[in-house]
Amino acid sequence: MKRPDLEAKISNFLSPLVIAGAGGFLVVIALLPKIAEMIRTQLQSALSPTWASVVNIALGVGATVFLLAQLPIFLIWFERKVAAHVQDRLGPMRVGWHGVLQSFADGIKLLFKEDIIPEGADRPLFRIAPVLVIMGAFAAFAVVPWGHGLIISDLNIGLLYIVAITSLGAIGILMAGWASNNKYSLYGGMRSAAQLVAYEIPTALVILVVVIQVGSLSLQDVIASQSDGLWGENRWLLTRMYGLNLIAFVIFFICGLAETNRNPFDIPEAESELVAGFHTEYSGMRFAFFFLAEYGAMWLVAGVAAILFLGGWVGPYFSGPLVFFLKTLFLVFVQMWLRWTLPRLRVDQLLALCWKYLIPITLAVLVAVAGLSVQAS
Amino acid sequence: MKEYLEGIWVSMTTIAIGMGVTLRHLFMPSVTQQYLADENPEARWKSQIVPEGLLNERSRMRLHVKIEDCIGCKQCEKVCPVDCIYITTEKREKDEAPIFASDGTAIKQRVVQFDIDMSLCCYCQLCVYPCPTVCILMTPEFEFAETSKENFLYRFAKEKPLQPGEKKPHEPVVAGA
Amino acid sequence: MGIATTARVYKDLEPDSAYAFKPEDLEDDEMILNMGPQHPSTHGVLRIELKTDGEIVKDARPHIGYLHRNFEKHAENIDYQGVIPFTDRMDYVASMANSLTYALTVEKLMAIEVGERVKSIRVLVSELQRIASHLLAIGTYGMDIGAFTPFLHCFREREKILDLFEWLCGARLLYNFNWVGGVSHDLPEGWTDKVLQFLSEFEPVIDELDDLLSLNKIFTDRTATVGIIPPDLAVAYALSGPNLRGSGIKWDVRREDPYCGYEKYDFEIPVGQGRYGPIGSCWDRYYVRVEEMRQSVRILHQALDKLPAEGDVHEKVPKRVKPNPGEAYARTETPRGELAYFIVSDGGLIPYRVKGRSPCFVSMSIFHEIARGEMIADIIAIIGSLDIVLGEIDR
Amino acid sequence: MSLKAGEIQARLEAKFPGTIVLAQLEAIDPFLVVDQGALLEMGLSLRDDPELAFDTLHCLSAVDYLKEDRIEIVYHLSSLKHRHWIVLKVHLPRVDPKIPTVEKIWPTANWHEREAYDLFGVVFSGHSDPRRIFLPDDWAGHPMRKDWVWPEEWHGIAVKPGKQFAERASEGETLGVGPFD
Repeated sequence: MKRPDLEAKISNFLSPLVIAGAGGFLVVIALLPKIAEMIRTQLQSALSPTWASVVNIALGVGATVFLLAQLPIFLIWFERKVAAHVQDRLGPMRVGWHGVLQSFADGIKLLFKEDIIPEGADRPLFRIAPVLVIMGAFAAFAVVPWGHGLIISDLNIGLLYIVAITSLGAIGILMAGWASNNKYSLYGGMRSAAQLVAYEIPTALVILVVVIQVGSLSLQDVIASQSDGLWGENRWLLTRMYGLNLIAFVIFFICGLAETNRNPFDIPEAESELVAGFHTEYSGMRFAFFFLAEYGAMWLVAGVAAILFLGGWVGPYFSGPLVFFLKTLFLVFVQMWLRWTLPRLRVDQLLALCWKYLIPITLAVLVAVAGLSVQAS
Repeated sequence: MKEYLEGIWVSMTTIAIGMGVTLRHLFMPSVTQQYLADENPEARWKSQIVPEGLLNERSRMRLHVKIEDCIGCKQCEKVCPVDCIYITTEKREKDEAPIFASDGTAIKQRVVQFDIDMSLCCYCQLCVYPCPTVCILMTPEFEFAETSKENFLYRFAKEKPLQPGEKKPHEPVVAGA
Repeated sequence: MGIATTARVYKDLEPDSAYAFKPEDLEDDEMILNMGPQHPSTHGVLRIELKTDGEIVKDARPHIGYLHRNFEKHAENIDYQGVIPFTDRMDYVASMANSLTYALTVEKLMAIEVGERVKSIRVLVSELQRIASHLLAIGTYGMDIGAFTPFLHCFREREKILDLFEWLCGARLLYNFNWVGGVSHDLPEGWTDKVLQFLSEFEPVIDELDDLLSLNKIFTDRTATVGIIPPDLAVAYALSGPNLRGSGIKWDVRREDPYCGYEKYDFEIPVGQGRYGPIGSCWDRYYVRVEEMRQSVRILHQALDKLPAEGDVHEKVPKRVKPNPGEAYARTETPRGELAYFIVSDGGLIPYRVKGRSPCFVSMSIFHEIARGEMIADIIAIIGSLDIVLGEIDR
Repeated sequence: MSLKAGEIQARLEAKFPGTIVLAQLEAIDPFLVVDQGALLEMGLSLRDDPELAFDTLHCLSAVDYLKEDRIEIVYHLSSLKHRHWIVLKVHLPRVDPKIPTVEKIWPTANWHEREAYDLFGVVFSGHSDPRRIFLPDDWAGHPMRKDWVWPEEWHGIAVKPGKQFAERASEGETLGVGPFD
């Protein structure tokens, strides 16, 4: 059989599978509360309470990791399609129906690529760095609620945990930059460190704005305080406080972009200046790790923004994981939309934006919100 | 303070305008023409602006030589700026049957070597103009990738040099007939 | 620091004096950063040595010649007509302008005056080429700054011009179209209508480009305060084209030393205004290009109106290009500045000496002056704003 | 206001008597051949004289005349202010050509002079960066000289073009494809 024919056959066979899988995925997400409830009752009847909760958490972790491993595959394809159509192109079209298999093909290619460690690199650090980066991005999902009771661990300091654990990624990036023995990588690492240190502050302050209004650091409590949907006493935080929350949301979104190193804040990898920044020297699976981490972090930032300001899994007409999924997907789309619209900031402008604009404005919003909250109570 | 607020305002508005542009383009039809999306070879010559079927009218791609028409004048070899044409001729014997190119020019030289090294060709079409019998021309054929560089040496000559003692047949041959 | 010492492993391959900066000359906290020859935004194989202190560039040294093929030596070994394909390959994104300059120089040497139709056709193609080249410059500049989308929007439009050229002469990039004494092909039927169609489609795109990139706050912040070339420095370094006009000097060869009948066209010469910062910044140079595209559209409209209906484009093409002994120097306004050829003839069939005065070569020689003290990200912005093509620098 | 070449020559002649060796005012581009000893002062005066104001060195080229046994350095000067032109030429011997640099007068000469050094071997005394510009530093000879010969190799890299496929084929090697129909 000729090779093109074989390829066509494979892709014709696989693309319906993938599309059906995606559809099934959405159905599973929509039915997730029911499924989880079913599993929980089954476990409780079959096992002792301790084992039941252990198995329950293990299943939750497994499901989340599975989700996080699949999401980037979809998001990469989605981003490429968004980028292409913004630019009047078609994007990937070859592998499968409208290129749905493209990410799989890329993944397979990356798997088989040679794993190169440059001469003179700090080998242990070089190996640890991608793991740290991906860990920082994925561990935060432990406290992200998908629905009522659909959370791996409802920590009472969930927001603090997220702020803390995502910082791990920056250490990974700094490590990667240093260990590569490449000047461009070093610059990328240094820029990333400066960026992270700066943008942690407005992020934390904006989260404080929410915490003041909600009175809790637990993400489920944050959602509970927005349980009325679009209208009503406990409506989404975005529309409350005379627009102050809107400013807070925008700032959180900007900081989120900065923390995920997305354009216009992608200076650590700035492909036109630093070649590829901190991951210049990475190849194969290690490079894929950085890629996965980036899309994981995008999803995380969008998800947390949806939880804090858009009511998480609480929707105007119906609630559940699907609502959360769609909200997050929309915010991720906005991230992509921004990326394919805007030029990149310079490193000093990036810091100036943070120190001169975001922090003062956030502080002002924080004070105003605090005052209004005191008045209300 | 005014500058400060103005800066924020300008950034917000210009970013919003830019996002408007990109959003509009998101829903505009794309202009990509997929390579070989259509198995019809004519479809490869689609253009956003040039009417269909006209784009390849004057295309300068692969060189081709109608060797039957070549009179061995070596003008193309002389004019080639990158010396990618190599021609060797020998005089046809007086007693050989006269042959003619398709435009009636008598062929007095036997072209025993007409090599074009397409890996050197710079596609300037300068060789095409001086040819008196219009036998060297550029075709719109653009897919001629090879796995070995040596295969870019196109050897057009059909006749072999006359060996000592060899005689060519006396049949009159008219090219293109 | 480990990085500084391992930088030069291939010591025996590179002679010492090729390095402008030596590691042992560095002060504390300084580092040599080699940008290029393989770098995403050095627009080819340009290598720049940067002496950096953190993000600040203390000194910069461009190293050119990676694409050197000694076009001038080639030219001394082929006939006059055969040089034209080589001139096409100098500035390979504006070939029409290059071969036009060469053809004009030889025509000056041989005292050939071409017909009106040929002149109009040459104006048409060189203005279309200017738009195409500026689209490339603007698009890649956006990409250097980090905006990817304008790049492809520009390329979408550029593709139309290349299609028109392909229809006209069969090649998309290296045309061999302007000959000594004429042009290779007459305009195909319907070509002018399609140029008009392109112009009507293209004009809104420039405004859209303004919205998407030129006036964006991030973009202006990135470019309007860096890479300042004061007018006197620009003149001292003999800059030309948009780089000179970006510094506020109203100088355009099409106006000052007209060729191809440019004196008959009504157009403005855009200069840098310093709208967002000092005059002569990267943004000014960039925006001069955007404005020039608008002016090119104007010229094209006029050229289409004036195009004589009849005329043999091969009328004045000499049978043998064999100028009398002598020398000629002619310059034109190419998209990148003033390109000039200096041709010495000894009366033979091949030129005795051909020297190309390439605008990019001159633009690049000012680089170290304006790069000093800027940041690494600005280096990219400056290189992009000079709009260099390495094929022309290295020749 | 712009001046004709003759007027420029007259001005220079008055200021630097006897330094203009030859004036060709009827050529396509009128040029003056000047003595290289007076080049620097003449350049300064050309640039700074408000009537002349040649603020731009448009091009600097070298031409190797093998038969006449000389190298010419050609300066194409133009003035943005007065919009006039002049071509200066300096004759140098082919052996060991030396000329003072005009880099201090027109900074743009820096790279042009490096190019002339690289390709012609003309030494510009006083140049701030007298390195080759295109070719590797240890390249043999100056290739734009008319009597330059190809070196065989450079650091083990063959420099001379080898035999082309067609030449090999005509020598009897089986290469290439064809004949075509």
